[in-house]
Amino acid sequence: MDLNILWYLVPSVVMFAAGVYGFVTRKNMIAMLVSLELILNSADLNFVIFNRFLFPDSMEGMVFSLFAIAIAAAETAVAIAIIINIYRAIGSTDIVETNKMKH
Amino acid sequence: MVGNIILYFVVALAIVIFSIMAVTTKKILRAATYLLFVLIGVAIFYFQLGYEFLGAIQVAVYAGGIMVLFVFAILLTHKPNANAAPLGSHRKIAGILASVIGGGLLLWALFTMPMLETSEGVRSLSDAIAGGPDISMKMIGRAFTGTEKYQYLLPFEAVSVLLLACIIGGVTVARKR
Amino acid sequence: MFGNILIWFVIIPVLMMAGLGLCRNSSMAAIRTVMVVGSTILLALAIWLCVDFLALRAAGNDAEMLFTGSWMWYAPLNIHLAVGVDGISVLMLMLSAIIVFAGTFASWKINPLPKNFFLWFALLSTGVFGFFISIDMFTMFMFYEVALIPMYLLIGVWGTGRKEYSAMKLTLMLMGGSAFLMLGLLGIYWHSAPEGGELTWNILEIAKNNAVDPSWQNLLFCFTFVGFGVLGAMFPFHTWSPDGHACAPTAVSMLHAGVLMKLGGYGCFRIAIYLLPAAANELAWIFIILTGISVVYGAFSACVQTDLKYINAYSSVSHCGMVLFALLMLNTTAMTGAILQMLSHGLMTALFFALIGMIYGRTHTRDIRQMGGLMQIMPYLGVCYMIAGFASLGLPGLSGFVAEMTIFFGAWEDSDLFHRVFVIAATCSIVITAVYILRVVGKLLLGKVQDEHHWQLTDATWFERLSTVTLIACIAGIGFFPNWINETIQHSFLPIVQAIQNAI
Amino acid sequence: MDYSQFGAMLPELIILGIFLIVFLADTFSPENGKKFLTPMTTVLMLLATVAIWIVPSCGEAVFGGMYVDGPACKAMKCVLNVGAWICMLEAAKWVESDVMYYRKGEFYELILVTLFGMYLMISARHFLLFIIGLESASLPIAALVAYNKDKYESHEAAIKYIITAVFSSAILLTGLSFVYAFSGGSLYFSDIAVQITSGEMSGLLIFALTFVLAGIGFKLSLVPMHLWTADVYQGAPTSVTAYLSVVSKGAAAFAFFIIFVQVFGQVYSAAWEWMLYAVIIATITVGNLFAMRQKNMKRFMAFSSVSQAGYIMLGVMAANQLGMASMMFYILVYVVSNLGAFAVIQMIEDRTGLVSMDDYNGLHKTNPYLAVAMTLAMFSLAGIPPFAGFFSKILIFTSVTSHQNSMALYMLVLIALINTIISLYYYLLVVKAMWISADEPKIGAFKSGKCEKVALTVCVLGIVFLGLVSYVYKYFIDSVGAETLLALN
Amino acid sequence: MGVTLPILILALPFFMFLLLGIGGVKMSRKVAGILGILGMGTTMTLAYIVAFTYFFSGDPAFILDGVRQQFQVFDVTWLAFTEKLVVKIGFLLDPICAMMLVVITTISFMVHLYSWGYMEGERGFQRYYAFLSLFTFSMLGLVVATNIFQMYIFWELVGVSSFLLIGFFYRLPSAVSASKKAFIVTRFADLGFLLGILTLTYFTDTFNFVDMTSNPMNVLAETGGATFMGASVLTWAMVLIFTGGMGKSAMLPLHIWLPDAMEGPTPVSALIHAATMVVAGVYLVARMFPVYCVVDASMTFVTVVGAITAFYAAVVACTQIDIKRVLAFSTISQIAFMMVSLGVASTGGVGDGHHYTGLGYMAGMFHLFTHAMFKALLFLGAGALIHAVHSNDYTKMGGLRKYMPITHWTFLIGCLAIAGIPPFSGFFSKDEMLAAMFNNNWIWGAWMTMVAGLTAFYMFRLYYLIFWWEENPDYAHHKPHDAPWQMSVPLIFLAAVSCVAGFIPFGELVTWNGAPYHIHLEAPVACTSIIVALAAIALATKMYMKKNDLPTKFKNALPGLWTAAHRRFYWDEIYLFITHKIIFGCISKPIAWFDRHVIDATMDGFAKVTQKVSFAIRGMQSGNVQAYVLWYFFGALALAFITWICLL
Repeated sequence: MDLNILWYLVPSVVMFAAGVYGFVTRKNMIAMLVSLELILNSADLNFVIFNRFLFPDSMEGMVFSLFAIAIAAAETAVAIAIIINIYRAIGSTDIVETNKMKH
Repeated sequence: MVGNIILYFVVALAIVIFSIMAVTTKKILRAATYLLFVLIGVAIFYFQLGYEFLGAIQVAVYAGGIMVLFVFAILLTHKPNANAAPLGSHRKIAGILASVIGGGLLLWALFTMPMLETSEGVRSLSDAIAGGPDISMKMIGRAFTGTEKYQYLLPFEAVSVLLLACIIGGVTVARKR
Repeated sequence: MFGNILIWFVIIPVLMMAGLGLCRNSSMAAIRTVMVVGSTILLALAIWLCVDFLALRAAGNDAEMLFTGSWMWYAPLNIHLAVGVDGISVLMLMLSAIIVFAGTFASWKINPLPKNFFLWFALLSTGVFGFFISIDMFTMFMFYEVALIPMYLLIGVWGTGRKEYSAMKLTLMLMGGSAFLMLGLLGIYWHSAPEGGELTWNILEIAKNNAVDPSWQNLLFCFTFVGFGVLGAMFPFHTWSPDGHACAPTAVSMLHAGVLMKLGGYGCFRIAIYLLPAAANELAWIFIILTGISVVYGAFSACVQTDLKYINAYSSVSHCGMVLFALLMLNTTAMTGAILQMLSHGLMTALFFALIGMIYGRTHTRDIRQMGGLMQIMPYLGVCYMIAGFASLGLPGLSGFVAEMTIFFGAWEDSDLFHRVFVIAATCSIVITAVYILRVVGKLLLGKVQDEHHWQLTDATWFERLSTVTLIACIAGIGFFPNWINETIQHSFLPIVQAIQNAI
Repeated sequence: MDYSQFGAMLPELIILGIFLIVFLADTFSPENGKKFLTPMTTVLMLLATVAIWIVPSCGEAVFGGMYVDGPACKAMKCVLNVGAWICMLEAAKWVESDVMYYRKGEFYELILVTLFGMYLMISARHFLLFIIGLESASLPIAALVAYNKDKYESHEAAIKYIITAVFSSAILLTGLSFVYAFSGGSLYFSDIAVQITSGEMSGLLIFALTFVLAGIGFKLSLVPMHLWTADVYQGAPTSVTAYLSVVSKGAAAFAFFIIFVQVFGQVYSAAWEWMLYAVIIATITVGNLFAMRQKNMKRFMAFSSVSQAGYIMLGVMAANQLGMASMMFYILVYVVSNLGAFAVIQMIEDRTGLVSMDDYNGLHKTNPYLAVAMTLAMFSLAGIPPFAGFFSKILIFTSVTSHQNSMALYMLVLIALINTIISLYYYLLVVKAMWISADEPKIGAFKSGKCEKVALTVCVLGIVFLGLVSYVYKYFIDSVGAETLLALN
Repeated sequence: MGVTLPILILALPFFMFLLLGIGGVKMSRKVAGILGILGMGTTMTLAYIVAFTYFFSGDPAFILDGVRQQFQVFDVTWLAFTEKLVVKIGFLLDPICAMMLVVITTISFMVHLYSWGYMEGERGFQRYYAFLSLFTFSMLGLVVATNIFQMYIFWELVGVSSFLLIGFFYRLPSAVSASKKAFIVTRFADLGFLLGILTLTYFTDTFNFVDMTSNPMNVLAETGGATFMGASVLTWAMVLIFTGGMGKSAMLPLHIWLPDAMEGPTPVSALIHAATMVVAGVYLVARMFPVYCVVDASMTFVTVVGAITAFYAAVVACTQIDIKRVLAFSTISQIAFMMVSLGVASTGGVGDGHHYTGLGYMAGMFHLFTHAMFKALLFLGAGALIHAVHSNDYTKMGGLRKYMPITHWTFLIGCLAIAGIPPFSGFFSKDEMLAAMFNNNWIWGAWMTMVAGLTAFYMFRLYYLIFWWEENPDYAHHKPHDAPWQMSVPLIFLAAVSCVAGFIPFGELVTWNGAPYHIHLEAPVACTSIIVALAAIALATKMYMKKNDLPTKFKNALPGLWTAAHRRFYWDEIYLFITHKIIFGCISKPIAWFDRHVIDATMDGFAKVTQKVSFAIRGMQSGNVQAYVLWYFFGALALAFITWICLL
């Protein structure tokens, strides 16, 4: 028994699934962002896993992950700025508060 | 070898458990903390897979940078032990369905992926690490400053513009006037 | 390009629009001047074209289309601005010019926004003229749609009654038809070069190569025929017609019933039948059933209507059904009759609607139960109405008779029972037509004056007289001397009938 | 280390240059001396458009094949640049308003950065560069959406936008990670195109494509990834909405085409053809069905743009040179038509704060020119000749039907065509409100500003002449010709 | 003969129509009247010249070896349906045409003249003359037709002229409805005519009469023995064509319009509904006679229809109160007489040398001629009466012989002529007809003799009720007097003609094949008919000469029959039922309803369903961004699923 690609993919998928669950069920916007990080990490991990197991002689996946981390940081920053902004405006970071526009 | 396996199980278990806890806990600060554990777990995986630089970045940027951002945000917008309760059961069921179906399908897809038919696809971690060169900082440095194929100067510059834009955007949004 | 006479049929309305654009909104005189000058030039141009065309034909020029010209437009798709006319197009242009001319006078006192009204009116004419001069499917379709859309505003803004509903319904249904049509045209284009030649939108070239893959013809035929059939008020896609006509202002009803509905019939043979002859032979029966129903159904429906415009709208359904019906007989005589019927129906319906507009403008009602004995009050309009009525019910000496007879004799050439049954049904419509026309005439014009207030009404003014006299002269002209038109049309149908024959 | 390769990125450099000029000028000019910003930026943008158009592209892949700026890319960028320019013109009045006064520099900067991101999306031939472009094009927009600080809707719109955007980028990254598994170790488009062939289909590839489609489809507001659209369009400042609806969408469409046709073209019929059928039909239909009920003009335009996205996608369905060129043409026409409509909406909203369709009743009495412009825009969007929208629609249908033996594609076009009837219905509702409704007009007569006039004039000219002048389409066809072949080989 | 005169004969009335129709508004009545009369007079003169030239010039074009020829003066193309089926407008001169020219122009002229007096003071006097000219033009065009389609064209035109003239008093609702009825019923009949033409010419490939009638066996051959529902196609065609004739000539069951048509001015009734237009059906059968001859069944049909109609109309005429209606039914009956005469003429086949072949034809034409004269006379007389007492009912008359001597005497002559009393013209023609019938089959002879008796009875009933019986007390207030000269002159002229027309050697002039036919009185037939007629007159004298209660008793003895006859055997009610209840009620209304509530509702339904769906799916846009994400995610999964399904 040795560790192969599937071993690593399973936690990644679990992170993805948990992230999706959290993203759609958490009321708090920041909690949603937390869930989002799980999904992003799952994707990053996938890149790395595939890089290592399938294409070990190149490092495209790893580089991609690196950039993805930077992008994730940027996303988070902007999102948090907006959340803070909303908090200032309506005094809440509850996602259900923001459903005035519909239909 | 065995150490690797044991490490894998520990980390994988931690990732799974803390992922789930991060999205189910009622306290938002806790959720952030669990997320931190997951991120560290992932970083350990990176180390295990032989991407030390990436692991380090993961710890530095994520665990160091993003988590701090989260904590600040949480503290700015909540009392520390504010409630982060999920929604009513409808949404919960929908969420569970989404995650289970989505995760299940993805697992199915991954377990049936065609690469598993090839010898490369099923090689072990040690073979895989042995199959590729050691990723040295020099290689990474060259890759980030080169303009040839498999070199990433352009994305590197581009992402700087992105970050600058996000700074401007974030500032514009967040500042009062 | 500008040396081609046909192009000017499009340029002049565009210039009219430009001229109107320069007019001030309040300056009725300027607006009228532009319209009258423009429409007169168009009429003169049409007459000139007609004379020139006949002269060329007489000189032995037997080309399928004359005055052809072709200018590359969208080169990658081989789209040309291709123009050319055969006898039928010439007559259609003539018809359009006449009705535009008459329509201008019929809307002499249009209110409100006269400038905008005439702008859209001119755009509508652009589309109509452009359609008839085109021999490129793309430009043809473009002009077709150009002609359709101004209807919405013309009815919506200047109409009466449930105008918003009717305008919307009319526009949407016609656009629905053109949706099918467009797909049909695209299909024809992409199948126009089966052996790897150059794809073309040019009708003549497609027809010459007899190109369209037979396995696709049936589908495309259905698309194109239904597409044009909607505009031709084919059962069961005719319901836009009564509402639309009822609510439209006078000139728009005239132009719409008079010319626009002809676009449907024209397209049916020029594209659906000509380019897809095998399918036409094979599928004609389906549409014969539908159009046969149209003919009788429209006539019966007209019998019990009480609104003048509804009567004429249903009558149009019947008559236009006859056009399509005749086209589907796929022989020269009947198809010639169809064109004659188009001309005849165009003129006489335009006359009808003009008169109804004039009557409505005076009495402010179109309900025949509220009117009566108008012949005593406005004899001129009454007589014109009767003439229109007689033309509609096929009185010899007026155009309707010529058209219907040609259709019947042509349709009778197919001797199987199916055709016979439907032809007999169609001929029955002439009796029903008489019933509803006389019903209207009896209630509206004859008998006692229903409403005492009507005694104060006046007879037609000079511009109304000009408008009606033009139309009546044409109706009688065709009725008296049909043969030159008939020969012109028959000659134009030769290649089309040849294509049909070859495809059997 | 051939840094001269940056010279090949002329359009990006130009935009970055403008960005820098604006940035510096904004930062170092005194607070009350920023009047020159708007004229400067708009003039620079116009010059940039001309420059991008005139200067020939090198057409070669640089950075090891990571970046290409061929004629087609150049044409696309021109289209986007024109769109952005018109957006800026339309925004000029709003930017000068009190709320905006201290933030107008940032407004232009953010717009320029997103434009830069879109250029990268189009020119990227490597997924990394592409994703960076995508994020540059979408994240700053979130900030722009949140610009109207004193309006609650703006906040709500911003959070909805950013939440959906980050989720979709996460999904896109996941999808790309799966693509990577198939890529043979390289994320260069040309390498992937060779690796992914129709030989064998697997669940993972399907997921990869689905997630990539979903990720990009979010920017295009394809159904079911479209739900943010209406709320965001409604809540965002109108200029931003306009920008989102045309430029952002246009860039995404181009990127979509490049990725799906040039990268995954080999598995067209095997993997994503049916997916796209479903998406296109759903997009057109759902967009239409929602649009027909809307009363808020911006929301209305949002759903209309959802539906339009479906038509744009038909170009991808065609998946050939015609499709690409038709799509480009469609987007250009869509740019002028939609921006024409938004110009009117924005002007009215600026002056009166009214955005409901009912408020437009009788507009022709007080503002006839605006009513005419709006009518033309609506006709063009509905595809009525002789306006440009007709040509763009028919050309895109032509491109789809070029697969002349595919009955399925013909039926797809039929569905699209039938949907045009619904769309005609709701576009006519606007026309009806302006021209037919007998109500007393709520909107008083007002004068429009210079920039707005220019914008509206450009849009109207575009609406009227783009279709009639076949040169534009020919230009697109020619520019696509070479590149499509290049990439697919 | 040049073409000038024939063309003028047609063109002049048409020109008068245009002149009076368009310019009439600007003319005074007098000018219009004089113009009309002058125009008609000229036309009459021209027609006389043409007819006399034809009959008596001896030109070989007209008569060759003693056989009168058919001569196409001109024949110009009007409309070419196909290469062979070409509609031409021409002028065919042959015996019946020449005779009709004389009849039409004479009566028309008389009516023009008469109307000057009769219509004086009516509104639309100019219009009236215009319509008369139009009618004359149409009728002339009909009789000179060289081909069946030309005939059809003018057939329609006379129909519309008739419509216009019946509805001349268009302010009266009854006139309007009568004119509508006339037009629609004849139009319906014309549908048959049209179908007949279609069927016939489909085989013959020509419209031309001469082509068809000169070789009728060819026509039969060209149909190739095609049959439809048991009868040969040619039979169908000829019966359908005859349908047109039934409509115009008011044969059962298409007769109902004619009595109502009496709403028109009386001179119009004289011209159109007595003398000329209504005999168009007879003329049509005569025109196509050789072709009818080759299909016995169609001839039998003509005979049967004629016989039934003759009897029916005669019976109804006995019970009518309105004097014009009596005359109308009398007209129907007399035309039916001609039909029967034509119908029996052929039996025995063509060319087998049967003696009587052709007699019926000649007699029918002869009767057409004489009938035109005396029936016009009677109508004009009736007009004079109406003019005098301002009523159509004989109940308002009685004892008028003292007040209106000219009318009385001329009317009496007319009655005697129609009753078949020698030496008045009716006797001669009727005698020939009866002879033809007896020779064909004694049943027809007996039957028609009985009808002749009825004719004599009701005519004298009318005569006595008007001129004898009992004076109307109203005369005290309003003394009736004879008509002015414009009206009297035509009466006297026509009376004179009725007296002498019988002596015209008609057989020398008009026969079916142009060869002269020598008339000789059939003594037994003549005696029988005279006896029957005299007996009927005697009975009428007994019942109606002096006021007595015999009529009432008679009426009470047979109440059902009398009422039924008085109500014209309920034909009008049947028609009303068919038109209003069935066509309007059961077809038109449901169709109109169907159109609005099914077809249109379906179209609206599409819109409504779209609206409904639009409303129903609005929950998708719930406003909650997490729901959006869920849609997003499930949508992506669904897309993957769709692809997977499609790839399976």
